[in-house]
Amino acid sequence: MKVMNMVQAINDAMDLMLKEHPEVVMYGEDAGVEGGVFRVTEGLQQKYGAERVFDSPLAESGIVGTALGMAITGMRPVVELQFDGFTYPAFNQIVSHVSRFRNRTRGKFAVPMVIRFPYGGGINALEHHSERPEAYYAHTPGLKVVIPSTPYDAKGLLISAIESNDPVIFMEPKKIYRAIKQEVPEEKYSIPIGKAMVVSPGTDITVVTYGAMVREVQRAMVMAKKEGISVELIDLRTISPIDRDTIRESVAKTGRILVVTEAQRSFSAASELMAITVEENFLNLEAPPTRLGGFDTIIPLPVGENFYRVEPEQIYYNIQKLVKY
Amino acid sequence: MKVMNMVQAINDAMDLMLKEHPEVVMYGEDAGVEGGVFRVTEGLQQKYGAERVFDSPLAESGIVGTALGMAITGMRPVVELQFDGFTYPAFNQIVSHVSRFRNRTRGKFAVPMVIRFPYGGGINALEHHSERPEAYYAHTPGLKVVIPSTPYDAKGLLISAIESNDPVIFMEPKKIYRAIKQEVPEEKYSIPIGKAMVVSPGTDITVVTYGAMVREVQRAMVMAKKEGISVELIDLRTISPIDRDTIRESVAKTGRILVVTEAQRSFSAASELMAITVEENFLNLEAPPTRLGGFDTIIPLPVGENFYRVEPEQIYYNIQKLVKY
Amino acid sequence: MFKKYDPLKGKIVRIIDDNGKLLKGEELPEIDNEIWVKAMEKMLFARQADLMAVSFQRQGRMFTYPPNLGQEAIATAVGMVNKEEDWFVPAFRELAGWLAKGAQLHEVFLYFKGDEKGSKFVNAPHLLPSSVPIASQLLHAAGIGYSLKYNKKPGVVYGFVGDGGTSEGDFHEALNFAGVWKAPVIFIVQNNQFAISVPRQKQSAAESLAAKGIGYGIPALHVDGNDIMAMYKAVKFAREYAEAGNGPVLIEAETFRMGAHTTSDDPTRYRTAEMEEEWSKKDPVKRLRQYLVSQKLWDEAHEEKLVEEYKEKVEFEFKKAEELYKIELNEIFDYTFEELPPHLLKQKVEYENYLHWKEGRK
Amino acid sequence: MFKKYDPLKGKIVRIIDDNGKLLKGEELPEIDNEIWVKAMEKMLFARQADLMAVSFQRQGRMFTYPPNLGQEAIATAVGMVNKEEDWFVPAFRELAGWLAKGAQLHEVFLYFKGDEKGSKFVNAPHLLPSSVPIASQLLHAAGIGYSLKYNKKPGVVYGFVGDGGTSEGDFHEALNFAGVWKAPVIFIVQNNQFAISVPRQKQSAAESLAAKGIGYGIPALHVDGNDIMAMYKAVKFAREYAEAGNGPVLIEAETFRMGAHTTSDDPTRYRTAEMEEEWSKKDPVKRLRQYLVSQKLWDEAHEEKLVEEYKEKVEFEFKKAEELYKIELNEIFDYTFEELPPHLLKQKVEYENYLHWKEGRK
Ligand SMILES: Cc1ncc(C[n+]2csc(CCOP(=O)(O)OP(=O)(O)O)c2C)c(N)n1
Ligand SMILES: Cc1ncc(C[n+]2csc(CCOP(=O)(O)OP(=O)(O)O)c2C)c(N)n1
Ligand SMILES: [Mg+2]
Ligand SMILES: [Mg+2]
Repeated sequence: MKVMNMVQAINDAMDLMLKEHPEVVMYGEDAGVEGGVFRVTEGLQQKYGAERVFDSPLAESGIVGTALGMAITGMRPVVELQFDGFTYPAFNQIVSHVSRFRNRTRGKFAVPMVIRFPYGGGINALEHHSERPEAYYAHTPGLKVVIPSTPYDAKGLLISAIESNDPVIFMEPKKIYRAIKQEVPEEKYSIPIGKAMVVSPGTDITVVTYGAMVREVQRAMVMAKKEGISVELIDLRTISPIDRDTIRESVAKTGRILVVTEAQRSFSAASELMAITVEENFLNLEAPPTRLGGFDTIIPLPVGENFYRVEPEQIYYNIQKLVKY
Repeated sequence: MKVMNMVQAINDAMDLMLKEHPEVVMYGEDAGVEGGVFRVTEGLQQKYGAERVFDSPLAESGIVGTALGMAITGMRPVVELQFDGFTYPAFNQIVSHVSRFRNRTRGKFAVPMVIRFPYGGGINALEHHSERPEAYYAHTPGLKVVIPSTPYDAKGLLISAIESNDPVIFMEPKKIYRAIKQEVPEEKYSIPIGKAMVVSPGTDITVVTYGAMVREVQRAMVMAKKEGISVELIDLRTISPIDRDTIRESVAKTGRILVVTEAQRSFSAASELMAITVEENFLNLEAPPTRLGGFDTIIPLPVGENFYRVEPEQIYYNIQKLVKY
Repeated sequence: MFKKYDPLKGKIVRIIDDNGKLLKGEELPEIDNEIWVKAMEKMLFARQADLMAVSFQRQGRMFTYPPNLGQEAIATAVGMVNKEEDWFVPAFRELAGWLAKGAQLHEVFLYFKGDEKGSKFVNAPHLLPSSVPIASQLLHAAGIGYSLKYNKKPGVVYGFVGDGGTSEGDFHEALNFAGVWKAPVIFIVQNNQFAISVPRQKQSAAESLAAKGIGYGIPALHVDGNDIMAMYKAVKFAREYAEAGNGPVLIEAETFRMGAHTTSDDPTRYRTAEMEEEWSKKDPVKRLRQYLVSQKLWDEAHEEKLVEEYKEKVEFEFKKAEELYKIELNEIFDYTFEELPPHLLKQKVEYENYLHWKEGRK
Repeated sequence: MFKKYDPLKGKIVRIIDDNGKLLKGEELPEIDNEIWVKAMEKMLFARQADLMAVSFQRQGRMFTYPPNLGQEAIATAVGMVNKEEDWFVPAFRELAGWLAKGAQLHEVFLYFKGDEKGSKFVNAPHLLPSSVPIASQLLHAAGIGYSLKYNKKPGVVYGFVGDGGTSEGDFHEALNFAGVWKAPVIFIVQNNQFAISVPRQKQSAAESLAAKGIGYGIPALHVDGNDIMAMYKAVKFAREYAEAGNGPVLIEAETFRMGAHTTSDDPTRYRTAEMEEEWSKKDPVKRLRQYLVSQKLWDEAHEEKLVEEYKEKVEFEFKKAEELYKIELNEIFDYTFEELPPHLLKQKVEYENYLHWKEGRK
């Protein structure tokens, strides 16, 4: 096995898929010659040619809408949008078409495509470069929404996404693009979409999170452990559809749940997780399901990100409060 | 007082605002000469001239983006998007600019504009004409989101929206555009944004809803009453920001809450209301907070709308289940 | 052809005049006259279906329907040029084209009655459904164009849009992508003078919509869309050009929607009777009829007989649509994803429980 | 001017050559030579600020910054033509223009250090902040144009975008709206040959970006953007044309980004040293310098002295930015709405409780 960071693991997944499936193509702004602004597609054009991996004009609706045309004619496009905040110009194509074409045509046309983009905050970026748009896409029927938290997961989930016959929104936590290194098999493997993972079992409280926040929760768990609190950590992996079973079983055991997200908290994935918990575990609950996320303010520029960002200590603060409840 | 339906009440509000504020202009596709496809702006161009009420090219991003330019230079544009499903091409302008310009410029530029559009299902329309996009906009910091349920409220809320110095997304439940008639004062009055209304007090269960579903809940309440169940009905009026106080007080009394929405249920306004309830009323709850909404499927065409639409009997079914819980 | 009819010089492709007579300096396309007879039949059939659709709607047997009346020559000409390998990407006002591509009329009726089965077009693998969000479909056309090129498949894509649709950002992005990719796409703007109530001049200050091509390096033709011969000539030329690998072509087809925008629209609110009358003189069916009559290939009695036949056929197809018009709960759930995920199963089961309870109360 | 320099005929507005010499058949703008000296000073200052910004970034004292190097003539020319009543709608690479419009350099630094205060431009009421979502700002420019017209106010709007930005749907919609409204907007495309790594030819198959104007009925000029005299002439003409009520103008300013796209970019990945060298011969500062020297209005010693002054000034402004660079929790909450709504107050209080707890643990 090779030690890889998330950028390398994603690149590796795409490399394998390009090799295995001639119907896979990849494009986006700067995705070809340059290999993407985060270098995630680096080397792929050189390896597979400019017909299969290429630069597109600067137009996100165009990127997604043309990919749909390819997908319904037997190809498997994997498109890159340059940042989370630049998925919005493509919103109409995603919500009105990508998610609906199968249903609209009663299964005549499937839409096997992946829309990948760097996700979330924490890199001291300009405005619109630190968005957390998962709730928009998770609220949209017909889309699967995936956010990996490790190189290993990123590779396995992306392979599943590319081989899925449904469209997948694949968000890559940019803060940990290169921050976590891990042994990753060089061969093909896949991780199922729609299944959460119990990262570490525990008994006092369930913490559900995903993406870059998994690591932050793990840091909080070190503090909790010192105080003798046993945390069960669930990495959601797939935001939609949510794996209700894993959450239910965990909360049935712990009686307490804290949801941690990077995103603003209202009308969010955190809201949904709280709703699911009361639906599934009403009688088990020993404390109110609680969410911890960004404020419902505009995401601040770097000078204010420290206030906005959920930090390990803050996660621990909420854990201990809930356990004491 | 005059008896008005919602179309007339909204028209009346706009008429008053055009008269009172020279900085108000109105435009949208077919909004001028024709008075809009639902005739909501009927007669206004004739009365105020084509500089103030006019047809725009067919481009929603264009409509919203230009309105922002007007709003930050002292005007108060009220734009019409033709249907709920055609707000998505404007998503980037709404989410990346309209909601953020005040914060981005630390208050130098305010964005006093209203984006109005017909909302929701129930009129046997083509695809994309029966969308329920409130969660997308409510999840977006910096926007206020309003959905009236009566002609009286529509007028008072729209006047508040037009006079607000913050951008307001104003969704008009098209199913009841002409279905409810009511006495409406001809003079100016306003209803505050951000306040819910207790439509009818009750003791056994709180039902929270908004828009066209208010009437459906009222129908269910007739069935409930027969069985001796006392329902407290709350019309949310403003989806964002949600009036937590009114909900908290009600659930503190009833111990039970059913949230009814037209929209698909996951990652939705219903999820948020459930989350709020556990945050505010955890210790009062006598039954699990419950939501009833559309399926998380693509919204069906008319042939399937009967299955998708939440009907009074179904609301009653949930009420009685919760009360028995 | 692009030189002879340069839209930037105000040139319009037109072959027969308003009375079906060959214009000076023009030539008839080199095809058998019999083909025009067939084209006439197709236009007449589409028109009959269209007129009856409006009346079915009036009878409350169908929901919103967008009449094609007056615009039939455009999609009919595309149908004539079309080859099986070509892809057809509709807006929503190209009935004759859908039929040429393999749509069954009852499917069309099903769609406008509000039944998803009507978008499946089971006999037409290369036909996309109507696209409601204006202009969004042109990007799909560009993508299909790339797909054909990438897979070295023969064929071209016909992407339709209205005059109003040229204002949308997606129109721009689609033409730009297709231009950069040199994708085999023929973009056809049905300029019927109005977008619902908004006249063409309020839509864009461009002198012609064909002029927009130059912004994408795409050659364009401005065509009299009510002259089926001109349309045929333009589309055929464009098809050859695109299939040969030269890239996309933009065609602005000048026409007029003689009916309402949809069955819920009232055109008297925004256009004059004079305008309608003026355009009725250019009716494409009338023009081809006059040509055929002058060639002794057509007569009134024949047409009357045909129309009677067509009425029956349309009636038959509509009945079929009415029979097929129904849905089971499953169908709402089965196509959101390839496989039903657990949360949707749960929602279905809960709903069935409710239905069961409801049944029990009766 | 639109006739003489018709972009559809391949004409480009250019007045001085790469060595600052007047071109045959061209005339210098009729303004005092002193004005070119001032322009030179402004370009030099902007360049100095820009170069130092890059080095501040390298020192880790600033985040991402998009260098203007090589493109200064464009925004400087706009600054020369600009009147107080005009509005300036930036993309993000027009430093000299922002300064001309009243931005203080420390505000610019604050912005690129990631502080919202840097977008307030307290002394520049008619200057908008940078717009990150490419091309979206052009719609704001069109709307401001309508606003000026509606309110019968004098002035025009300058809306900036890059070559890459012309591919976005919002570019299209903005030009189309402005065209229909005959709004007084001057759209300025800084065609610096690349959108990050993507060369102009991959962006559009159009022969020139100026050619796009015709699709909106907007007259266009294709200008040598490294020739400040040509830029001045074009913008001045456009301003008069637009202010007189004739509607918008599109200017394609041909230039070259001599630096990286931003401080996180590495241009060697996508362009050759030859290309860079070729363009360095056309450096706009060099060209104006050569002109001024030939007129005996400039010399090396003077420039050196100025640059020293500028360095100090920039250093001073940067220090000021560093001093101002901070934020209180309130500021995050106070500008989402005009008044703080209850749910945000609740979030703030909860957060303060956490901070308090955290403080207590230490
Ligand atoms: C994105 C979007 N906006 C608005 C509408 C509503 N709408 C339906 S048809 C139409 C006018 C279309 O005009 P045009 O493109 O000229 O086509 P025509 O109807 O004349 O064939 C409008 C505004 C829509 N379907 N999609
Ligand atoms: C909508 C959107 N998509 C992508 C980006 C990322 N991005 C920032 S600058 C840039 C290239 C812009 O190129 P161009 O318009 O030519 O301007 P230049 O940078 O050359 O001045 C891109 C793709 C963005 N900011 N906004
Ligand atoms: Mg039209
Ligand atoms: Mg550029």
